[in-house]
Amino acid sequence: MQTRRETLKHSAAVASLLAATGLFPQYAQAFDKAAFDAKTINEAIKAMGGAVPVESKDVTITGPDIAENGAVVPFGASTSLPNVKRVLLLVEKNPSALVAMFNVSPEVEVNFATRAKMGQSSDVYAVAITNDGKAFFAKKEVKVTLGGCGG
Amino acid sequence: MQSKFLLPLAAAAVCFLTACSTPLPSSADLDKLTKEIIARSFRAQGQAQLDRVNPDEDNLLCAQADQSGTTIDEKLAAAIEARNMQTIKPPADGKFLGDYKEGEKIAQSGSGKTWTDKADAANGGNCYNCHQISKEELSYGNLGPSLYNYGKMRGVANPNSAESKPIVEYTWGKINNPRAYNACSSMPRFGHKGVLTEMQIKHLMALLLDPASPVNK
Amino acid sequence: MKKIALAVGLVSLSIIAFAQKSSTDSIAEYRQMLQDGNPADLFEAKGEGLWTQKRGPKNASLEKCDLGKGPGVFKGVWVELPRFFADTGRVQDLESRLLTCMQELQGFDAQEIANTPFGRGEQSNVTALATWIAAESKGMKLNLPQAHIEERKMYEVGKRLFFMRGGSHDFACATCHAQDDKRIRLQDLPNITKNPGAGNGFGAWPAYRVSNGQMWGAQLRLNDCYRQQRFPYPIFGSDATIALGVYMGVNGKGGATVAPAIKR
Amino acid sequence: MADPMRIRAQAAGDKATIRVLMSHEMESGQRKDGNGKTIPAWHIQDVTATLNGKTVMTAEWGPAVSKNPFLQFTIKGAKAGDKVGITWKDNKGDTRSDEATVT
Repeated sequence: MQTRRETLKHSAAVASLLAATGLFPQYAQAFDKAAFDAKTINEAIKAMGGAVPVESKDVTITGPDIAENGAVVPFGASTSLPNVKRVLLLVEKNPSALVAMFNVSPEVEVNFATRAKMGQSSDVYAVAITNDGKAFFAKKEVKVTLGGCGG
Repeated sequence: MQSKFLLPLAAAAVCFLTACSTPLPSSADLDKLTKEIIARSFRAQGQAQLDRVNPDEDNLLCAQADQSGTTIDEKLAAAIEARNMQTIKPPADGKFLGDYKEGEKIAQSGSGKTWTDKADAANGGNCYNCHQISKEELSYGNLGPSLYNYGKMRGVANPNSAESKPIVEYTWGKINNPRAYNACSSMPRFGHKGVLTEMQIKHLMALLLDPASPVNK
Repeated sequence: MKKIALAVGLVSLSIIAFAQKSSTDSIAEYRQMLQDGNPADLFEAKGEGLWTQKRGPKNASLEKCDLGKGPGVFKGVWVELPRFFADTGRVQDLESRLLTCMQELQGFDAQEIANTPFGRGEQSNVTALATWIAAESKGMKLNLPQAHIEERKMYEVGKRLFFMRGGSHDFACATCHAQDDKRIRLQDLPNITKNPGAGNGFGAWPAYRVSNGQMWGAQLRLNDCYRQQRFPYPIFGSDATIALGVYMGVNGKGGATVAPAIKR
Repeated sequence: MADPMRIRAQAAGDKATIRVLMSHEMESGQRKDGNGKTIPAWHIQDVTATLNGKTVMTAEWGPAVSKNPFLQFTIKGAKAGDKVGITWKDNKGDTRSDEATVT
């Protein structure tokens, strides 16, 4: 019997192959709903196959100290740790903590940047999950301000 | 080569003989043209009706001064202040201060009176758009002066005391109708124009004057 | 790494010590981070495609559209708009001129597009076209013509509109945009009566608004200013909006344009 | 159909930086419409990057990624002339693939 994780891994590989061909838009998603529904940082990391995370200076999160608008907050997540299989970006106080997950391959650097929505000021986490399931994080506080005329 | 040079020259000549030599209409005619353009350029939407592009005398006079880059004539200013002073009424129940926590919410809100706002929804005060108020809010504007420590700086220990009365009454008047004190102030006439209710103004009074308000910490 | 440690140290200082200056610096840093990867690029690409695409009842492209420098010229036209057009007998801005071209060349109903809410149907195509055409003048200096009497009259009307106080709050454009070094909340307010404010302000739109993820042309920028001013609704491409464009653009003469910009 | 992506792929040394802008609403699922009804989440959930046809990175995104998403990453060993492909798929099954040449 396949474990859930193996099924996931398998279908992810198939899905990416099919997605790359662009011919099968109806193909069932590999998208990990449980992880993206998780309310807390630790639940989301667990759903993504990581243990309870420990803070590490080898993981870096970049982002602004203050965001002029919570709709677009730029972040970068990177690590110098070896054997990393995935990198997560999480916003603690969002309704669902997990923003994005990146699967690492030997062909890419473990350094990803994207932009996230933030409902309010919060700690933001970059988490690196290694092949053996250990999780390491860096966090940063980001203040979200009210801007413009406010109307 | 020659024709390339001739074209701009010809254009310049046309310009000299017609358009460029046409003098501008008089200032009064341009005022009239502006009125005509306003009349055909706006339409009523939601609660934003066309009377809003029909400024009252106070606004007309102040706009003229603003546009010419001068301060308004002293006599005109005095007249504007006098008639706006007439609009200020003390609170019906004699109580000037409400709840500073409610005041903070009103100060934060920038909504109300636009064509996308519901006419029956409570309006905000827009206060942080222009003023620093409590120290905790980092996102504040600087079109108006800082109001941090407003009551404390003016020695208001007890807003109900006789010695606090002048500053309490002035603050009440200023929020209700700032043009009573400064003819061409940029601040909205919150009471006079019905932007804020009497109760809302009381809450803002508390935010500024209540010794327990974060503003006075 | 040292830089990060320093930043963390600063953040951990108490809120009280969090000076206004550093908030402004942090906001500037935030804006800088967004510069690389402006979603306006998406609209620019769409606009470029729309220019050559055969569309509308006449199944024609816009390649013969005269935006002021002759049919088909799109480079450098935007820094000279609004300007007077002899064929319509009007001073027109980029967006109203695009409507003229869409009607004359492609057979669209300009009035119908003007009445369409922003971001819908052909309106969103007008915005994309304006984004691309503005981008084709990026970095050039504003140089609005004032030779024609109608252009000079529109400047004077624009000035009067700029200072006009009205609405429920007695606001004018000038309430926020006639002084140096002013802010609303944490947003800097350009002084549009002169440079550099006029060039920086007028020369930045169309811009991508991160707060709502929308691409805004100059018409929508003005429309929302008037909404916040508590004025009635300015009709799309109306003379009032164009007169204000002339006033701002002429005040900004010589200012280098950055449109399509990315804004809060 | 979804609008095209903007992909920039710039080589520097033995790697290439890829910057992608995607055209997508990324509706959060947290907002309400005028009648107070929740607007359902609508977002890109799978992203795949290829180098000359071979998958080099996959990602999963939730609705908290900003509207008109931006993505930046670096491919090792990519050089000028290589083809970088990006495909996204959203939770309604809509998909879009675009390609760019490394410069």
